[in-house]
Amino acid sequence: ARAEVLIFAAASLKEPIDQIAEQFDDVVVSYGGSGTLARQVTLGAPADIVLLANTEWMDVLVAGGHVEADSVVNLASNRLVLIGPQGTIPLNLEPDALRNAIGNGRFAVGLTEAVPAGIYAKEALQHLDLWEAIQDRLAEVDNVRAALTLVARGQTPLGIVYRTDTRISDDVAEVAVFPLNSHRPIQYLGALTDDRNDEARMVLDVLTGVQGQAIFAASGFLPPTGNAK
Amino acid sequence: MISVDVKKRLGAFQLDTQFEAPNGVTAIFGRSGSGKTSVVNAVAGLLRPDAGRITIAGTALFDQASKTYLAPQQRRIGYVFQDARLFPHMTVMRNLGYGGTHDAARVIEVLGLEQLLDRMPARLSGGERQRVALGRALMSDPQLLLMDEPLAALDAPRKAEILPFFERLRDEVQVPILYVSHDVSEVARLATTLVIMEKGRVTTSGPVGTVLSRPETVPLVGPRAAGAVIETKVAGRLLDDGLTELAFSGGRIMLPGLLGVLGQTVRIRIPAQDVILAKHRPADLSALNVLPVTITQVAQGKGPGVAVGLRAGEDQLLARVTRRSALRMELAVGQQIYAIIKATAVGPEDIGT
Amino acid sequence: MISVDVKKRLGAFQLDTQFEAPNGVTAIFGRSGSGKTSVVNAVAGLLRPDAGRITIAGTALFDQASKTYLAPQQRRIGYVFQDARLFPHMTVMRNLGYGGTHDAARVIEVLGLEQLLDRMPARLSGGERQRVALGRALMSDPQLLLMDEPLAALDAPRKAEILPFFERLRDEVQVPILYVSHDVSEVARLATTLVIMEKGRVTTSGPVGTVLSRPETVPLVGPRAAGAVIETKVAGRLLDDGLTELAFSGGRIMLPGLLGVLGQTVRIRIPAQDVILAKHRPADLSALNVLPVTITQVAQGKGPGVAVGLRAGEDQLLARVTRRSALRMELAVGQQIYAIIKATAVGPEDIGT
Amino acid sequence: MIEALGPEEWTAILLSLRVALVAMLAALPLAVWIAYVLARKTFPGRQLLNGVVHLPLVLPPVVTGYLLLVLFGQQGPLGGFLDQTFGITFAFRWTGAALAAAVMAFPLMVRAIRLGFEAVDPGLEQAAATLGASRWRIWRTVTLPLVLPGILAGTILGFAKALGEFGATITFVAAIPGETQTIPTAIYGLLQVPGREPAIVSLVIVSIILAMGALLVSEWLARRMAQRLGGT
Amino acid sequence: MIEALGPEEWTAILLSLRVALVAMLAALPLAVWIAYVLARKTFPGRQLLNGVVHLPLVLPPVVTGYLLLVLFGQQGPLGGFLDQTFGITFAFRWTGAALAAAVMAFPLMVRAIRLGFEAVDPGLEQAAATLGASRWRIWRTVTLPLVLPGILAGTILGFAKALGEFGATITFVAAIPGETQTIPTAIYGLLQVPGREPAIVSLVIVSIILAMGALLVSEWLARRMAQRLGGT
Ligand SMILES: Nc1ncnc2c1ncn2[C@@H]1O[C@H](COP(=O)(O)OP(=O)(O)OP(=O)(O)O)[C@@H](O)[C@H]1O
Ligand SMILES: Nc1ncnc2c1ncn2[C@@H]1O[C@H](COP(=O)(O)OP(=O)(O)OP(=O)(O)O)[C@@H](O)[C@H]1O
Ligand code: MOO
Ligand SMILES: [Mg+2]
Ligand SMILES: [Mg+2]
Repeated sequence: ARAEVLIFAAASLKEPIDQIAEQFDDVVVSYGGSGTLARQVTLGAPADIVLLANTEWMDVLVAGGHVEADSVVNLASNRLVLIGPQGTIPLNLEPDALRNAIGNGRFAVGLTEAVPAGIYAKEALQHLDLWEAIQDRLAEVDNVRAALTLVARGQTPLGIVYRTDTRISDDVAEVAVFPLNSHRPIQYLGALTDDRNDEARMVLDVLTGVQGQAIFAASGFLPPTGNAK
Repeated sequence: MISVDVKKRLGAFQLDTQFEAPNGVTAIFGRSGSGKTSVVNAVAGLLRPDAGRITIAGTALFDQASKTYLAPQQRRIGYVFQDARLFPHMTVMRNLGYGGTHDAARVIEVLGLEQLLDRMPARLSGGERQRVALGRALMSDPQLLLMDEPLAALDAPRKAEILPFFERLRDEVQVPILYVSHDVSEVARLATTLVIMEKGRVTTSGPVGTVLSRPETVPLVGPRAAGAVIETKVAGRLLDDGLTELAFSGGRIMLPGLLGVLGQTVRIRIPAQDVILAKHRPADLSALNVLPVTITQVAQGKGPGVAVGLRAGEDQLLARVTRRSALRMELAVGQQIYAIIKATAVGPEDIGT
Repeated sequence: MISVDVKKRLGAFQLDTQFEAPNGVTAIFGRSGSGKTSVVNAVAGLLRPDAGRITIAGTALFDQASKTYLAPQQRRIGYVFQDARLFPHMTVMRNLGYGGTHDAARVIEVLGLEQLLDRMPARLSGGERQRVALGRALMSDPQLLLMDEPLAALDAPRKAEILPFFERLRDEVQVPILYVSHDVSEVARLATTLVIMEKGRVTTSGPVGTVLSRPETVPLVGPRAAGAVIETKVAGRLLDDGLTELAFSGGRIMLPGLLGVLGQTVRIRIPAQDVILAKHRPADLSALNVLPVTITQVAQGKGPGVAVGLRAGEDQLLARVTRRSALRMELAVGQQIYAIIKATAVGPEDIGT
Repeated sequence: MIEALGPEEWTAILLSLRVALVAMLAALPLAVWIAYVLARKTFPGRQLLNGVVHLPLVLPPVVTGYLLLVLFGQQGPLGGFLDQTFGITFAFRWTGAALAAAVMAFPLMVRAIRLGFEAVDPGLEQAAATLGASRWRIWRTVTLPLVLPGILAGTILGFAKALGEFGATITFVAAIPGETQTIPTAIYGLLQVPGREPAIVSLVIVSIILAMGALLVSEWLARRMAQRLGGT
Repeated sequence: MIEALGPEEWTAILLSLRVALVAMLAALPLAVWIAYVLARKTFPGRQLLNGVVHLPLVLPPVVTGYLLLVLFGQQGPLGGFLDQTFGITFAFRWTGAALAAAVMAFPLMVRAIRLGFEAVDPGLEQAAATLGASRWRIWRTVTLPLVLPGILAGTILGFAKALGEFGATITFVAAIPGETQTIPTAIYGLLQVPGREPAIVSLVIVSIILAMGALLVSEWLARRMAQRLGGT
């Protein structure tokens, strides 16, 4: 049964988007990695709405005419946080402090060249001059959830994830928050693949509207920062 | 009429065999490793010769010159393999019917397969397996039957039961048969033609009577195997004694058992070793058959035996005596003497119809 | 001394076999499906009986009562299977040496395996395969040898070559042998004890000479198979004639071939059908052997034959004549008559040493 | 355990079953044929075919999924053709999930079935040929039945793989609930949300039960076949 | 094509090879043993063992990776034990990548090898037993050589799978260049960013070449074995 509105959404948005979709009878959401979703859309995926955690891929979709440039909206933002297993004491974001905390262990992040959370993490670490100190101690994984798991299972003493991710596991604690200016703003962007699809436009409007924003906030997301292009 | 001419290199072994097989049973006889199975495989289409030509009744199954090579299934050949090759996943019944159900009831009865029909091949004894393989080939109604030592795994009574069926097959259905065997009694009884192979080549071939009653054959087939094969007619039946009197050009022979009806043709093999020679007609002997014969040949073998060719009427007989006897009796070509053949020495497996 | 008592249900077939096998060769004889292979498998440890007991020299290999059940490898048994079972991934040489290299050179020589040593089993003919299997079992130096129709796939000359080796084995190595065979010549020549099986049960057993020269045995083994087995001693060798003179309690017998040295014991089988009876000593016959004998039994069979038990000295002979001859000659127990045995009728496969 | 599963998870379970079954049924004839060809025939390009069959095993599943998308997507050469000619669409449909599962399972099926073919005694096929059976009849009545254990093994391997396939599926057809969201993709989604561990565990257990059930059935069938052949 | 590959990609290629080879070598004895046990023995728990062996096939790779993490991670019961007793660490080490590859390849190897065992004629083992060979010698000299084609097939399947394994590997040992970043992880990373297609294509081609090479070697070995047995 093909739904009226099919949303392709970044997996990290699952919690709030599921809640919003529940309010419609005929909205169906397919979650995946932002890169995967974007490629699928370029190859003709029947999505009506695309929600990505990555501005770069949205640029590609816009440039290729796969989404309506005018419809691109900024949905929410997030904070990058440093986490450790439950009980880890808060840390200063300084090389020595990090190195000590890591010890012989490793530092869990998303793929720093590929996964949005990893790309932001690399920017922040470089900005804070921490990159040199831990570059050789990284354990890069294919999505933020995996980084969270590594920390939660005590495999790595530290890791970088979105603040929203820390809600998933009781076994991790936030030990530091990266300053907003240490990395490009974290933007979750939405767009329509077809301007004339009114129902899809309505759904997207709900996401940016009061009700949608409240749900994002309840899941730990921050209001959108900066402007969608 | 089957004509075989095959050349094939198999490792160090060179097969280079030519022979003609008229209708009836052609036995291929030869020691282990002489190439019998290879020849039969070539005829079946399972071994592609390097060169040569194989025809049945003028139709080429294989001809290197004209690049003819029929697939096995196009040859209508029934093959009883040395190693049964029953389909392990089918019951005996389904195995039997695989190639057809020609004459099914009779085949099942004669081969004694009734009790086995629902069995799986893994639960058969060695001999049972071979009987089923035989039945399967027969029921496919072949134009040529190949048998690679089909009876080797059977016991004597079972053999004796099956052989008459082969004979009927040979005589009634007119299916030519290529028959590989180690057993001269079998060969003599069934075969019309005998092909003797050695190291991939044919050393002797011809009508079985001629080949086996030639003194030169003795070393080829072994002393026990040599013997004459003669055609006789049933001339009388002594019901009380359970004997049959057979007439042939050289006189009459009395054999135990009631063999066929009056006037019927019966083929018997008289093993050379079972013929005793006497200069004078002896009396009061348990041997019933005393035939006047003329010596045609006295061939000295390498061993202690002397093969003596005999003419009885127009038929050839063969006797094998010790050199000492030959000398003592001063046997010489042209002599008129008596051949004594014990009635019971011609065993039932030497008598064919 | 092997003692076998096995009960085993196999589908609809019930094996219930008891016999004792003294040292030497015990032949198991019986038609296809009578349970021979099953018995042999039970002795080898490949078929676990439902009940019974199997011992070699007093040691139990299997004993239901005491829950003894030795694994095949603990039994030191050499088994020549009906279907060779060579290891397909090993050369003939490696197959041979698998169970040991006992007497390797001699085994290879006697079985004529020199040319085959580097071959893979897939490239052997049927007979070659069986010879290798035989060699492999022999080289494992077994305390008991099981042979399931080991010679069925061999041609007569090859058989004749191998049989003496078995005899030597029997006499020198003192390895008891259980020997399954369809071939009475083989049985008579090799076996000391004969066990005849029918439908899973033993119908007759005993020393081979006794069993085979009993007129009652004729219907069990078939008329051609019956015959006396007697022990003789080499009394002289006529080198010029290539004959050997053998002495036994009933006189002297001259046989072709040079059989052993002076004084050696030689066992011969005299097939019942090859004995001719005469009331008077005949003259001028090619048959070299004429023995005075006394009739001990005249047994009328179902067919046209009459089995005549004879005493020659202290040995038993058996003759088979037609009823007609028996009547005509008025044969009766106690009569003194002559037995004529053709020298060449006792074929080489009937002579053991 | 069952309570933890919502309607969306149940839908995913049923879909997974359907996808795995359809994938097996559709792939089996081709797998048997390719296995036969690889086991018995020599022809130029044999090694190439062998390589292509193994590709889905060698490549990361995501790449396979991506290649499927390129080939069978609406714009893809095969996808467009099939859509226009037969009206079959794969991209982002459950049929595509079945295609992905079949492709990923294919090397496993082919290898197991091929081993089966290699174990059949050619002597039996020769015997059938001398009995006049056509190639096709020999194949159907002698070869195939004797290969059944291999086919069974291949099918069960393929079925298990089809149940577990994730990377190629999510790349090729995404994870659309009710259409392409299978058990593995559902688990992936649940991993992103707090507090859904019970549902994840339940889905994992359901996967295991399905696979174990299939395994038990296949073992039972294999034992029956062996008994028929072995005669005990 | 080669220009598209940076030093990091080359490192990944060499690592992938090492991981796949080590995984095969280490898993083979166990796979052979388990296959033997499953093919020949009956014991309580046989079906359970069979099920456990198939698990990595049924479960989404991420779940398998997670379970490996739980079991073999530094705090895991097995991980801690192995670390303390033998000094073997898996977490974030190439050895862990090999472990993940081995586990994922295991069901494929076991199945192929098991089919091999099932094709061996027990009559040959009986013959060896009557020749006095111990169980172990029979196993080594008769059974095992006859199972070699199955072992070869299992190994090549496993090797291919090990080359392609992604999900379980990255979840268990992440992607550390030079230590655990294999070809599939590298490809995954490249796929997530626009415009890296040339490097992806190059890596895919290298994967294919490696697997094809292994396939060709295995086919050649198999043919040699068949020739020895078949006598042609
Ligand atoms: N593929 C092969 N490669 C090499 N040599 C072979 C091959 N097949 C058969 N031979 C050899 O060819 C010869 C003839 O074999 P064949 O099976 O035809 O003999 P045979 O007369 O049937 O023997 P038997 O009576 O023992 O069955 C043998 O010496 C055998 O070793
Ligand atoms: N597993 C089994 N299930 C049922 N019946 C069986 C089984 N194995 C053997 N039989 C039957 O038991 C009987 C004895 O078989 P066995 O193989 O011992 O006979 P044999 O005397 O060796 O015959 P042959 O001379 O033909 O080799 C046969 O009738 C056979 O069909
Ligand atoms: O091979 Mo995977 O890692 O099943 O998607
Ligand atoms: Mg042969
Ligand atoms: Mg038997």
